[in-house]
Amino acid sequence: MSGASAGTTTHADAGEVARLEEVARRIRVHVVRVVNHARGGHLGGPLSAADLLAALYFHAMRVRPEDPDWPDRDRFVLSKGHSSIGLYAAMALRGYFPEEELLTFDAAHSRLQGHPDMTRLPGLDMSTGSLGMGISAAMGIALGGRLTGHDIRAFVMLGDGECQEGEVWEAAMAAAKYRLDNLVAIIDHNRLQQFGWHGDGPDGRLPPQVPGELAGKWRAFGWRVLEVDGHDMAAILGVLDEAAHGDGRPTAVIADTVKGKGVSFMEGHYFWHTRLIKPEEFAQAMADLGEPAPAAEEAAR
Amino acid sequence: MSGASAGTTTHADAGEVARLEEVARRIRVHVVRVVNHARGGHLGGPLSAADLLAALYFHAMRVRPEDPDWPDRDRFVLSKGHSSIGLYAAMALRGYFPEEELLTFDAAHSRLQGHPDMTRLPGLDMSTGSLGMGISAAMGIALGGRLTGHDIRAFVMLGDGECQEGEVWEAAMAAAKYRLDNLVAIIDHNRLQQFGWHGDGPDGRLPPQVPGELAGKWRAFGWRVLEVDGHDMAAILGVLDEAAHGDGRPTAVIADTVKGKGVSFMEGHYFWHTRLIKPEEFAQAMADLGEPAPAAEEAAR
Amino acid sequence: MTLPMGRPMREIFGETVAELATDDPRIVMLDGDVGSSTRGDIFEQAHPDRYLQMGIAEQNMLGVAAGLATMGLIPFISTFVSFAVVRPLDQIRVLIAQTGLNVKITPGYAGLFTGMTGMSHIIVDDVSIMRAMPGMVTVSPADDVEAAQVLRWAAAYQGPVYVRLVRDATQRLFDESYRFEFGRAVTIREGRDVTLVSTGAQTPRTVDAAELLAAEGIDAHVVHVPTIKPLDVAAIVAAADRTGRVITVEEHTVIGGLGGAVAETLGEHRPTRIDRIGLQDLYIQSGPNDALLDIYGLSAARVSDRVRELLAASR
Amino acid sequence: MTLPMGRPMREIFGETVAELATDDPRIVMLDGDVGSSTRGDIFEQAHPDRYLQMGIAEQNMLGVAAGLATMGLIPFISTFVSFAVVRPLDQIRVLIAQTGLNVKITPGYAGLFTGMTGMSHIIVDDVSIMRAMPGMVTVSPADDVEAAQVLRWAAAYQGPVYVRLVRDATQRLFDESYRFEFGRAVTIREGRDVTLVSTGAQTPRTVDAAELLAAEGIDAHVVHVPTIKPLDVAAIVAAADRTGRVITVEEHTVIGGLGGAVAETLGEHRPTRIDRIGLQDLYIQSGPNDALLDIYGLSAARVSDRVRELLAASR
Ligand SMILES: Cc1ncc(C[n+]2csc(CCOP(=O)(O)OP(=O)(O)O)c2C)c(N)n1
Ligand SMILES: Cc1ncc(C[n+]2csc(CCOP(=O)(O)OP(=O)(O)O)c2C)c(N)n1
Ligand SMILES: [Mg+2]
Ligand SMILES: [Mg+2]
Repeated sequence: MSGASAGTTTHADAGEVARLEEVARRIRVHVVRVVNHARGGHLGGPLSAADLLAALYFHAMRVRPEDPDWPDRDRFVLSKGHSSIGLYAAMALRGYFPEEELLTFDAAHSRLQGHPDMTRLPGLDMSTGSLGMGISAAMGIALGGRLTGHDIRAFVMLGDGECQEGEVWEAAMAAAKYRLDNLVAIIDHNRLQQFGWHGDGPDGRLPPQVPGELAGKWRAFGWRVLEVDGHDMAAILGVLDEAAHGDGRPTAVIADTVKGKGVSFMEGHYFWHTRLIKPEEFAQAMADLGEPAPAAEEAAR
Repeated sequence: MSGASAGTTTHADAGEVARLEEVARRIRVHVVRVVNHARGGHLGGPLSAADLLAALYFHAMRVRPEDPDWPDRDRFVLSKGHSSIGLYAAMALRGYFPEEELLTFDAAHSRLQGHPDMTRLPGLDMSTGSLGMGISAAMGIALGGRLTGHDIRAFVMLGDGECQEGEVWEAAMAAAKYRLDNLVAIIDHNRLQQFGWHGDGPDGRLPPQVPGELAGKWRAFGWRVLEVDGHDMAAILGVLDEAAHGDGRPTAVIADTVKGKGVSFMEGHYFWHTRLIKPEEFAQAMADLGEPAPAAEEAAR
Repeated sequence: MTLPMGRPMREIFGETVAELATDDPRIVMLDGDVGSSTRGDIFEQAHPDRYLQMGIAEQNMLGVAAGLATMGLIPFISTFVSFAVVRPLDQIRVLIAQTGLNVKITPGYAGLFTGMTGMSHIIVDDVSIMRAMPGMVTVSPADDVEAAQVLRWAAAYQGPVYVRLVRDATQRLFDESYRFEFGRAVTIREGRDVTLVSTGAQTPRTVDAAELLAAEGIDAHVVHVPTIKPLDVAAIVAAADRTGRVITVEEHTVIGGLGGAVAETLGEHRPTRIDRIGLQDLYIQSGPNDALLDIYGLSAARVSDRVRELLAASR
Repeated sequence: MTLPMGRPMREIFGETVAELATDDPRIVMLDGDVGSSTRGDIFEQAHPDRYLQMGIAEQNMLGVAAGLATMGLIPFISTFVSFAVVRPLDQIRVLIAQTGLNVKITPGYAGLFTGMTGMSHIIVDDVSIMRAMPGMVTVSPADDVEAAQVLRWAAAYQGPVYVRLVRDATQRLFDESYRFEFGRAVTIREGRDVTLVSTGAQTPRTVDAAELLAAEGIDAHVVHVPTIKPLDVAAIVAAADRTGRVITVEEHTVIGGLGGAVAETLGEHRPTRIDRIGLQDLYIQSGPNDALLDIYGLSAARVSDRVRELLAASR
């Protein structure tokens, strides 16, 4: 899959692309570091979503980190709430809160809960964690924006496994009825979920997938579908720019990604959905992500 | 829509078609009579489904009314449980219980509950009433049949409005994964639900529908789709015969129907989903259905 | 003396929320394809642009309500109790109760009166479910007069609330001078022999039962509890003290609902003998309203019989 | 003396159900894409053809289970409490509880130990919900030994059951000679000053709390209630009579769960002062297991403190 279809509308220059690639790399570094530090949390999903999160928070969304409740901001709902650490990293890098706070992730009394808790962290637009729900809330935001005369957009990120939840299709049905073209769903299509079906791939657990199946479902439900390589930053920016121009339908951006992207031994393995990192693995992950070798103390959490 | 696509495989002769048309007519008469007698219950949905129910119970399904628990019987789940009276009428006519018992519908202590209750009535394969669930149960039956080595088929009837429930798409996803070609979903596509969206039609409440939309959704979820005129008995028999031959996919039969079919003043009006019948209306309905004029006492329940 | 009939709470629902919306542009109604039953259609007539048909998709409906609330709107939910509480419970929990968003869960079809639908539609445990959910306010008005006031209060209250409304006409307990106060129980009748604690549309029948008992020389104290959560602890304790003997009466399972709330409260603050009249851990079949009240022991006559039996047994 | 650690109940789940399935071809397992967490994967290894992956679609999963049960199979459900009880509650109600079909709802991740997930995953009111549902048996084993026995009992029992299991290792209360009896409460410790009634993985911590109290001269009677519904009424009444003072302790909201069940029972059969230790109508944040027990007052030390306080206040 290439970003070619979107390439024509992108206005991102090479400098911006490089800048956002670096943001995505830093998101990934935070993800691995923080999950290792917390001895808990998810890895595969936040890593596959990192480029998309960078593009959203640093390019597509109109937000004011210094005024997180700005009424005219675009909203973001992480429907795949288990990738919270990826979102927190993007928000910290964007200036919502200090990067050091990331290390409080999962700790008692932290604003950075295991799954996103909007009552604790300003700038977090919705609480999630139970899959399938975020898209409904995002649809409410998009509809509410229209009803209250706010020219905002609602972005929501879903997992591909999450799209098995019926609620996703309830929302898809209703959003199409309301012609909510200010609603953009980004599907992190990394082809793995937590445990899933038997199939092929390295662990025999890459479930049988029919090419174009997911796109076909969204189209059948009346959505505009844009497909993109979810690790090609220029293409991502192009597709998000295209999504910004409503055509009367809600838009689904299907981003082909690799679960665990950026960390060699995690890529494509279902069991890195969530798992404890061993010290030598941590060192390898930092090397893969272009970081200096970690102190033994950090690696051996 | 015609049954042409199915016509080639139908083996029903003209005699059988006429016989089943008469069964369907008698189902409709029972529906109107019993609902009028009970002063409660649904009309539009059972009337639109009457031809399909007749074809299922008198042609497609292998059942033994005298041995309702026969392990090798085909199963039927009325996912649109509010059309219970249509199912009860079909079952009574097929010999599961005396037709007179139909008049106990909705009364306290009746085996014929407002919505189907399998714990009361032998031959009823599943309790329903909360929309969207019956298809999951039917999928379990189809899967269970395979696992236990029973060569049975599971038929399930859904409303088109019911297909808004996310659970329907959860079941659609999972049944396709399991390649359950012993599962047949029949969708009573009468284009109305209970209240619905604004649109056109006689009451301005026929919601905007995109032709082929429903078929497209089922196809996108990996199902074989057969379309049929749900009031053309020969075509229905043909399509059910075709559905009997599995091709590795579950089958969705999309039956185009008219809500309230057979009663002139009910056809196509959303408000006859459920409504009390006036005496003069009752007389008209009986006339429409080819029955003799009712006694004043019955009409004026 | 039997209390007279009032208007169906579902009509009060459609009318009152429509009126509220005339004054407050933030109010919207979300319907799960049953507006013609819940009388959401009255709101639709008045405010077509703010009547948001969500189709037969209740999980999404509650989630959309949460999203609308973040945009400053005040969504009221139009569906049946089963499809407002049980079907989308996870959505209520995560998106509404845990966030504290300003959504009004106001379904009709509470209790036995659901138009002869049977057990799939008759929810016997909604109060137990909603009362146990952290942060969820639960209100169960007695009649049409109180229902209107509760809905007005709910619109003004900031945060999620659950208001259970009845489909069909029920008896009228209050006159127009009555004022609902959130969190307060109301003494309906003073008495010395036994304290009857009741809620929702059962309260008028409980009051009628008290009159039947009075004719036999049993003087019942009757307390109506519109706000089941938070419970009016002081009033419950005081009412128990009046007679030293408590019986709860509710159109609901005897497990975990009003009876459970009163038992927990008295066990903690004033141990007292308490019996619970209500549905006995069973599902409800279809049948006409009066037949169901009689079969399941909630008519005034059957409640008074049961109270007499309980008092006789414990004497 | 602190009770030793046992094995995680989730491992017991995977192993025991796999073993049962070896002897009984009717047993199948349905997974909601979390078998690697619930240790359903142990079953999958042993019986790949009877491990039915249902994906992230819990409503359908419970409905499929009902259909499988009509074909004579015995489905066990593998997911978390939130996604086994709350998300598919309507399906459980209509297709399983109302039909009495033979489905075993056996999720892991009950209580606070959910791997630092936070409030979306920590269900505080599952017992209140399932106990109020007509016809639903609710069992909450104390440790790995009892969990294995409960699962064996559940497979043999005809009808729907809810068994709540814990993700991580918890303390071991019983030795291998213990025999779980459905519907029976178990006296763990004899005492004269106060009766502590506890359930699930909280019971071992409550027993430890009793030891701490004993060191201070408070002699607690401790009763473990594995079967919350149906409740062992006679045992609860007898235990209350022993001391005249009851405190329930549960890793669950104090509204409508074990505390509610005991309050209802004592109010009816033996009015007694009863306090309820547990979660105070709030949601639980993420954090390590021990930190959560401490913050929310359920460690042995905090339970013993609270018992002491309550006894002092009422003296
Ligand atoms: C309703 C619900 N069911 C189950 C889970 C447990 N769970 C968390 S993540 C996950 C897999 C998600 O897969 P996918 O959506 O593909 O996300 P990604 O691959 O991006 O991690 C599951 C089953 C949940 N959080 N919510
Ligand atoms: C989960 C659920 N939500 C709502 C209802 C109320 N209800 C009963 S019938 C109906 C409309 C059904 O429309 P459709 O499926 O098209 O059936 P038909 O037109 O054949 O009557 C609704 C909303 C219900 N029974 N279950
Ligand atoms: Mg995925
Ligand atoms: Mg229809």
